[in-house]
Amino acid sequence: MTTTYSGVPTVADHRLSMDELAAVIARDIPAGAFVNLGIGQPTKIADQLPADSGVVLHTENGMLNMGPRAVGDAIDPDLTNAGKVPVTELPGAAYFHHADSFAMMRGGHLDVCVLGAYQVAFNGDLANWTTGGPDDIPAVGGAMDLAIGAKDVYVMMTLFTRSGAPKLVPRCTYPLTGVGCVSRVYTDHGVFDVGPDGVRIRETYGISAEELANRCGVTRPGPTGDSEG
Amino acid sequence: MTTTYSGVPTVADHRLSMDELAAVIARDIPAGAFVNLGIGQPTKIADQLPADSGVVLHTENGMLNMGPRAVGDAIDPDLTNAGKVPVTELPGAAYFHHADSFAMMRGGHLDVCVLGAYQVAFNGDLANWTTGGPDDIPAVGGAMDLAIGAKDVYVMMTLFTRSGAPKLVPRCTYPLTGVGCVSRVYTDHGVFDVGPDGVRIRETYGISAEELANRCGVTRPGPTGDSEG
Amino acid sequence: MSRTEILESTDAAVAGIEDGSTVLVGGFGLAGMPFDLIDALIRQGAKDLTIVSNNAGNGDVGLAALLAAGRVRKVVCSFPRQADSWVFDGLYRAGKIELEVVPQGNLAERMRAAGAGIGAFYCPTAVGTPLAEGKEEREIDGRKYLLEYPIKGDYALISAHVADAMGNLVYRKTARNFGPVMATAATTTIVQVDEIVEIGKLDPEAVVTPSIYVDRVVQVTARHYTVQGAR
Amino acid sequence: MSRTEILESTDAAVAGIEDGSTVLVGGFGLAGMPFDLIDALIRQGAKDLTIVSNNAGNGDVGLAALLAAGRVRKVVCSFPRQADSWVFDGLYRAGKIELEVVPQGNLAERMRAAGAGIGAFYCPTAVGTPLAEGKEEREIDGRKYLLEYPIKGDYALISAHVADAMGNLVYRKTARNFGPVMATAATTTIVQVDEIVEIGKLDPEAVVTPSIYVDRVVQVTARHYTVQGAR
Repeated sequence: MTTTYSGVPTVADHRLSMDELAAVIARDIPAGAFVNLGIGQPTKIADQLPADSGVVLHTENGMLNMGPRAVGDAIDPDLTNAGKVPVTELPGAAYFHHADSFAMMRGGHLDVCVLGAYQVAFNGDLANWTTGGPDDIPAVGGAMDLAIGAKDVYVMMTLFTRSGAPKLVPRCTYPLTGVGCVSRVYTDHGVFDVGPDGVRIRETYGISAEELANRCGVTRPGPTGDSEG
Repeated sequence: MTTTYSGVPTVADHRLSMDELAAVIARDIPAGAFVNLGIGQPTKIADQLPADSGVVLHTENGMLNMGPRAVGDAIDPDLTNAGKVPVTELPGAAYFHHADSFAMMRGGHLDVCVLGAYQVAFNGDLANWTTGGPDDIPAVGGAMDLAIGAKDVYVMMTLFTRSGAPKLVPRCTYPLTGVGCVSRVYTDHGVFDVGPDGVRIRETYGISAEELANRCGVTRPGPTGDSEG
Repeated sequence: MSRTEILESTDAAVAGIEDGSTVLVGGFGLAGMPFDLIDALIRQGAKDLTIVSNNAGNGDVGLAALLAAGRVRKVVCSFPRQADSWVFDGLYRAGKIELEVVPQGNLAERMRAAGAGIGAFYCPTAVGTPLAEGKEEREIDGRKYLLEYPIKGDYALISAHVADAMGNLVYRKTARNFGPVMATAATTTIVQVDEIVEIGKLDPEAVVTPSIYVDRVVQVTARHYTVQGAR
Repeated sequence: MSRTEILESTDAAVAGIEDGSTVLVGGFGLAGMPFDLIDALIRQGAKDLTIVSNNAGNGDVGLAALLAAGRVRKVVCSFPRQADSWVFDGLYRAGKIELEVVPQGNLAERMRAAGAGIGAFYCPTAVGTPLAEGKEEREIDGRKYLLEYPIKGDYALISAHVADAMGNLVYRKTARNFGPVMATAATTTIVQVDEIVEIGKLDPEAVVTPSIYVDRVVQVTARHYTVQGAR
């Protein structure tokens, strides 16, 4: 497995907040893309998209061109996102039923989805649905469908657990959501490409690429900037 | 295979025309049924349904509650039946696409469909899509889907070919459309139940049940009215 | 015979649901949940039910109330655990309810298959995960798939926005969710609607669930809940 | 990136279709057939095409004209033989065109599978018939099924009634037929419409094909044909 991190820019002098990270991801989503932002943290990305991006948001519960969160009188119990949060409708929206919504997803028509994760492996394996603990009630929702459905699956997460263990790992220890499905991992400390060719650090925040690589246990690069890890 | 034809009423003093036969079938379709009438002769049944039957017609090209044939200014090239004949729309109609239309059919939601046939076997096998001849261009359309889809599949046909050979046969010689799928055969000479229990003559037109049985090669009944055939 | 019945009460609408039935229950969280039919089902008393629904109840209303009443033997769903799923959580941790977790898209597609007469289908979701256990795997054109079987209901309880007197249905916004799929997958589909209109008042181009899938319809007064309770 | 292009001409709309492409062509007989796109494809010149369509052309217009121009290597369809299919009949009898006959529901469902990411599905249609030859058979719950694979197109040429400027589509009556399914099953979906309206003018509840499935749209002047010719 090859790891590349020479010449990687450190583009911020501090670890990014989740709002700042959302802005980074928003910057990387191509104009006009069809995008699913899952639930939780990634939904913040919607607020960071430029007004003229033309990005169309899909929500698994049957809608394209979902608008921002609804507030006040705009709250309609019949209109929510996948996290059951009241949202709004943009002009050009379309509603469809659940089988059609997941056909759209599974059929590879979404350009990007962004998911949270417990762990991502260097090869792109994703674990984000259950810790597998004895007291954990397993709940998968649409995570497995999204993981294998979108053309590009991005993960947005903090890089380390509260106890300091990296969540970008050589091999997931939590139960998998999907195999080799993630292509990019956005974290508070930096952005990584992952997949069959291994990990590549794209940019870092408040930390050097070398230190980041060390903390995640990715192998040091050789003189060419590449190494087998 | 059991054949029953004792005590069968001869309910007409003549062989029925196709219009008369359409009226017989219309009589047997339960009120409120969802019905597909295929193409050709069976479409005549629509004209014979009582106005208050509540029967809803399905056409495979994506419509429920199809109305009668369109004439004059009512002809709309965007509104045809399965035979590409311009038709009309009744109040309460619904349009849907082809995958949904055949899901409805294949899923067993139609109560009755009525098809034409080249041959029907005593066990309910159906042959109605190709003669298999060297110059025949095979064309199946929705026939195989309908044959296995509706709860009850009726056939409407003349009982004999122009050369006098019965089309209700011990075993189809033409290529099959479906296996054991037909439950009833309406013909100009009489009506037959067919299926795993064999042939039972229900009523005849201008001919005795015994003579009809003989002409179709179904075995004579024993003293009980049943026999192994 | 297949004509849709328009009923005067939710009690009449749920009459005859047998103990041990598999009941498909619409809704994604609270949106589209058939609250009034579920309340009627609680009064009706059928027990030992298998419930197929996206979630396993929210707060103390709807599906959560049915669970709390002890009528449900098993839940087949994609996402039982939510901030407000305390009823289910308690039953599950006490070992009083069985759970089958199905990825959300498979839940929808397996019910579609039931309605569409598909015997089984090869689906890429969940390959290589714990939810693949016991499923047949096959590689097709270089990609791995799992064989998934239909989920058929004895009954579906769903909520729609407007029905015409034939039983054609339209929905409202994301409350559509599982309703149209469940309507096709159940032997008997029971629908609560906000309004019943005359035949001919719905646009035939915009009907989402054709009447052929609808067995019983009852009009109710719209009630909406949020996670926090009635509003 | 995936944004729908609104094009000024049918020639621009069909630009880039390569020789040897598989092209899904909408329409059931003449209803819903994208006449103008097919005429443009004839001008464009792509040859050695595989055409997937319900029929194999009617009269001398549309698909029949494409066949007559000698651009089609193979037709995958359910019902080639019709009263007015003389162009196909002649080519077929002369051994100049290949034919694969697929039951109509399988044609639709196989394209749906391509669009929905289903690897294959077990279908009861055609069991025990000559069209079962070479197909894997399996018994599930006492019923026999055949394994059917997706049909994917490089391009889809379809006709819809109205598009909004994002590419959302609505259709008209039974001209809807294969359009919505083909739109999901092709890498590039090209649509001719009678009218393009502003974003926001289509009812989101009534959109049949969401814009995500639509790559190119061109407005044309409505032309209709009957079996007997232009009208």
